[in-house]
Amino acid sequence: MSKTSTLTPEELQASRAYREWGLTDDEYQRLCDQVLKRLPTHTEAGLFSGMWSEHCSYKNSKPVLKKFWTQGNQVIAGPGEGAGIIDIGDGQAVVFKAESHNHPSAIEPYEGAATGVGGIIRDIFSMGAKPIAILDSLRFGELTEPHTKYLVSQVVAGIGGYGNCIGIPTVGGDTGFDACYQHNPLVNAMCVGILDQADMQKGQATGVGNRIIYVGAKTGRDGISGASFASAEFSDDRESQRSAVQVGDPFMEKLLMDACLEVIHQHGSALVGIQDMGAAGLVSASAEMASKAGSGLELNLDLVPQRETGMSAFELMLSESQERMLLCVKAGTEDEIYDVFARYGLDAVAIGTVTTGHQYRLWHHHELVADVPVDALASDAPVYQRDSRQPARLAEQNGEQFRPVITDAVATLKQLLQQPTIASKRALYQTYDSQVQTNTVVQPGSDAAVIRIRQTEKALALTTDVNGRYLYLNPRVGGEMAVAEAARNIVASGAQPLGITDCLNFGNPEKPEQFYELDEAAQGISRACRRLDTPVVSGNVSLNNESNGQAIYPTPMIGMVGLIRRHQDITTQDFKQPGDLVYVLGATQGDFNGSELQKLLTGDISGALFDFSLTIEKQHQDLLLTAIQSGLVASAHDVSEGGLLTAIAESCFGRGLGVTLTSELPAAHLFAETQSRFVVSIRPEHQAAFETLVGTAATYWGQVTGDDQLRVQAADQRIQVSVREAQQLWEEAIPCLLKSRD
Amino acid sequence: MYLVKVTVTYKESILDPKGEAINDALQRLGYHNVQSVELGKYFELQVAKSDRPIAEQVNEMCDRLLANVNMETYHYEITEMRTQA
Amino acid sequence: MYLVKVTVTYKESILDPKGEAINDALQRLGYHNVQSVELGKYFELQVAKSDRPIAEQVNEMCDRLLANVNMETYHYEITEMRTQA
Amino acid sequence: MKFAVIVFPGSNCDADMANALRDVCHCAVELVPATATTLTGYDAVVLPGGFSYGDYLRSGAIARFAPVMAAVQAFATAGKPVVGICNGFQILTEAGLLPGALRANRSSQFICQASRLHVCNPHTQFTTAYAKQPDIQLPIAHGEGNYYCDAATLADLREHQQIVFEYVDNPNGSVANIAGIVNRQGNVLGMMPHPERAVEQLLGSIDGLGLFTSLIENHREETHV
Ligand SMILES: Nc1ncnc2c1ncn2[C@@H]1O[C@H](COP(=O)(O)OP(=O)(O)O)[C@@H](O)[C@H]1O
Ligand SMILES: [Mg+2]
Repeated sequence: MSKTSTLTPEELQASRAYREWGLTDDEYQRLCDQVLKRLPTHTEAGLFSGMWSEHCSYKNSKPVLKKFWTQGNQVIAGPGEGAGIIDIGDGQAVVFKAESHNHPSAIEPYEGAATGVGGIIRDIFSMGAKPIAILDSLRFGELTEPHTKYLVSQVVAGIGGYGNCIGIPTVGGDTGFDACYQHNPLVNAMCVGILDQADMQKGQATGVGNRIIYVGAKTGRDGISGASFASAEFSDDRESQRSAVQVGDPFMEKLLMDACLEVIHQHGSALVGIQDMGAAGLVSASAEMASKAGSGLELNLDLVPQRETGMSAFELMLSESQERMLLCVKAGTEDEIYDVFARYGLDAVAIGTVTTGHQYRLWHHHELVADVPVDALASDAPVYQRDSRQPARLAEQNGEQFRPVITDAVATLKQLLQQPTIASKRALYQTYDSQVQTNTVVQPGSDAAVIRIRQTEKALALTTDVNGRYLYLNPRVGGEMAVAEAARNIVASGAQPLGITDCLNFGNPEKPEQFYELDEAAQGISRACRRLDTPVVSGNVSLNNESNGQAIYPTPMIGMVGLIRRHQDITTQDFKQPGDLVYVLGATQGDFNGSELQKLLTGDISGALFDFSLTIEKQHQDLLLTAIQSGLVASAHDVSEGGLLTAIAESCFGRGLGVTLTSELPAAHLFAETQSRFVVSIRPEHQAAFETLVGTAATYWGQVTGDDQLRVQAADQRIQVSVREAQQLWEEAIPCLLKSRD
Repeated sequence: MYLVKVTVTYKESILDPKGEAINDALQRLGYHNVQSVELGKYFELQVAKSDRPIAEQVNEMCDRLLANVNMETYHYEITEMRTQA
Repeated sequence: MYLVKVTVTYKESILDPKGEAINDALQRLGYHNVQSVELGKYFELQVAKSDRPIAEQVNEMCDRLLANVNMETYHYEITEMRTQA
Repeated sequence: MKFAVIVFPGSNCDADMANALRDVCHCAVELVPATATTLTGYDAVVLPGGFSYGDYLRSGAIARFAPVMAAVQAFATAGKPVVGICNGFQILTEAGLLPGALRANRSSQFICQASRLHVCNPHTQFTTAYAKQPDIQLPIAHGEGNYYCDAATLADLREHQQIVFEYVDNPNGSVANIAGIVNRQGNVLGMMPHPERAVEQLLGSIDGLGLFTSLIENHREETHV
């Protein structure tokens, strides 16, 4: 057994080893002067380095997150809890949250993605909810790069590997490709659960004498913060043999999930609180549980189940080993709880006790290694108001829109359909079990996934969206558009938008230009959320997505949930039968900056983002939802990347139907990315009712046909293409790129 | 032509849930003298001679693709095969 | 104590899709002299001495659990380990 | 008719199967843990899909040694119906209750999609309802569904009409497009596609119902003779 060396408080102060754990000199000083009023021990400084990290404390993003719209009658629990909770009637609630695992996935894409999924699932069932769906939002570099191909296949395999095994369907997501993500892939996972409100859990440790029980996987040296891991202070001589990479164990998590839900449902009188161990592991979970309850806490680290020998208190407390939970149970009920976990073959051990007062005390090898005020850990982290400066590229924008010249619209359409960001993602989502639990009404491939709620007529619509290019050109308006696009997908599926979660993927907030993007985007998101009545109920921040000083596009992924009142309202994007009438809801302008077409034709995006009106957005969404709820709509599809012609083609693909349409727009405008638009088809008998309802907001374009041709007579040219051929190009683009050898 | 046998295993301190599950199963089958099980990958490659030293190439292939050096270590064994007509 | 290293691979007549996928990836990375790749499993077991001959036990564990003899073959190597104090 | 759905640690289609049998087919169903040692009182046993013991070695390899498997073996030997779906099929082959083995898919990836099937033997107790409509569509969702057997076994399967379901567009590389087989006696069925996912129109298909109605109908006739 190797002996782990521990620094004395004075040695720590002199060597400034805390820097390697992520604590700045100022933060260390604050800890000494204001929080403890003495020098911290090695272990104590370690605890604070974890708890004061951005991931746990949001010290850089808190001022930004405060701006979010979080209100609404439907909200039961907003940001601050493990996951957001929204009322869906009948005593039920939907619980959801998203989480990023960008950095781990860049290093080890399979396990990084897998453990990202595992982590977000624990957030959901720790609230007492049964997880019913997973979504994944992914961004990679250009798919022509060999390394991107490797990352895509490994990340997708990791997500599927975890979700498929644990038995939660992965039902949707979004996938985009741009050079800025080459070294910083984004891997965001969202989990959605259903809860009977009576079973709602709070991660609290109340009641002096109550016991803290550790359950699940043993603790190893996994994921101890990269920087701290490299430091020699607490390591033995076999450093190079070690690694901080976490490996997921979905089988363990399945048992853990089932056992925890059984405790919640059947031993509710014994259970006081339950919390997952995520970032900053045991210290974060236990300190938060105590701090929320205003309690003190004492843990004996010798009792923590350990996978490795010779672990220090620092390592035990900060390990991010996966598949672990912390419970607080009433004194005397331990055996009842142990019995449940034993049936699932899981470790469950009482490692501590709720105490009087507000101190957080850790014992290790019969020594008191930490004795700090619990609130200092959980709530007294520093908060930084970072400087903000508009990036030069935004200040220099002129108002001109890119003017594409389209001589052969069919050729352009075919090229666009093969752009990886637009092309079918079937090759990816087909490797996810999207049907397990047998509630998936709409599988991946339509605008939003739809999951029915058993024993009711209700269903949930789920989506993730964001277009980083728009934010790059205008972070505030791009932020508004991200929320609006998500809502458009929800509404097109027949659902009333309920609320959002987010992952704020940005660059280094200490750079004023990067902070500006974050701050602006948050304001845009907030404004759209307020206008569309979709409060932010949970989320996650991932900063420092940069390499070689180059940040990713600002990419705040929006995960949205909507409620469908009755099964008959469920709507998909596919045209349904020949003879149906096709309408375009929303006007089209020459909006090309940041569009897929601009990137295709110029190789990049540039210029000022086009205009956007939340008022019009809301109007159009309300109109469409009313039309759907009135039974007037056969299909609805929102218009996004690639514009109208792409959307129309996608609506043809589902059932291999054609269309014959006439438009007053010039062909180029058929690729414009003006917001707030839908392609809608209706049965002919609903024409009068539909036109009366939508008025001038929608224009009639033509009819669905039974043949294989997509025909559009535009103002300046005739467009005709075989649906089958177009579909083949669209479906084979990503598999071809993944397989190609150059 | 070379026959290259590569084994890839997790570095120490990395969780090996599969190895543990297999060990558990062996215990249930009564093999109580099994103390630990690690599960790794095994590759058998046939590689034609080229200008490059074979060991150098194998090392590179392991580093780039066959193993993830952030979490795995590898060992290999190269034998020259008699070429068939 | 014994250190037992077991490799399990598909029988020769059986197609190994994962091996082919890795071969494809190696080709994409430019290793055109790689002729074939087979992917198998590698087990490293530590087994304490018992009354039974170790080879007999390893054979049995492979037949029953570690390999599916309908489609896989196995090889193993047993070395005695010096026990630490 | 009373069904036992076996729950192995890591099974994840057990509830789906129970829902299909109970809510849609109105049968009695009990979830039976893998630690059970007897299956008396049940008329049929189902081994559901999922990832038993994580499928961390080969799918089904560890589950086959679960305590309940001795009872499943006895149940099958007694001639009573045993159905293995997906992971259940893998377990049945590992246990030797069905011939052959299931390898990684040809694409070496997990595949979740609708797959068209041909019911090649509508005379088993599991498939009589398909006699008039032998072309059906059922979801598949597996990473190791690529059926393998040697030539002699294949000849044997053919000779005794043991091949029950065939893929129309072989999605995973299975020998002879095999999607499901029965044992020689015809009372043990294993199949990769998921009939329990195709019993409600709302979810897209009811082609899986035939399997359950066949079993229920044939059981009723047998007990009434
Ligand atoms: N990574 C992914 N995982 C699961 N489903 C995905 C993924 N990427 C895309 N999809 C699915 O593919 C379909 C098209 O995606 P997308 O182009 O983002 O649609 P939209 O533009 O309507 O939001 C959707 O059903 C979406 O859920
Ligand atoms: Mg859409």
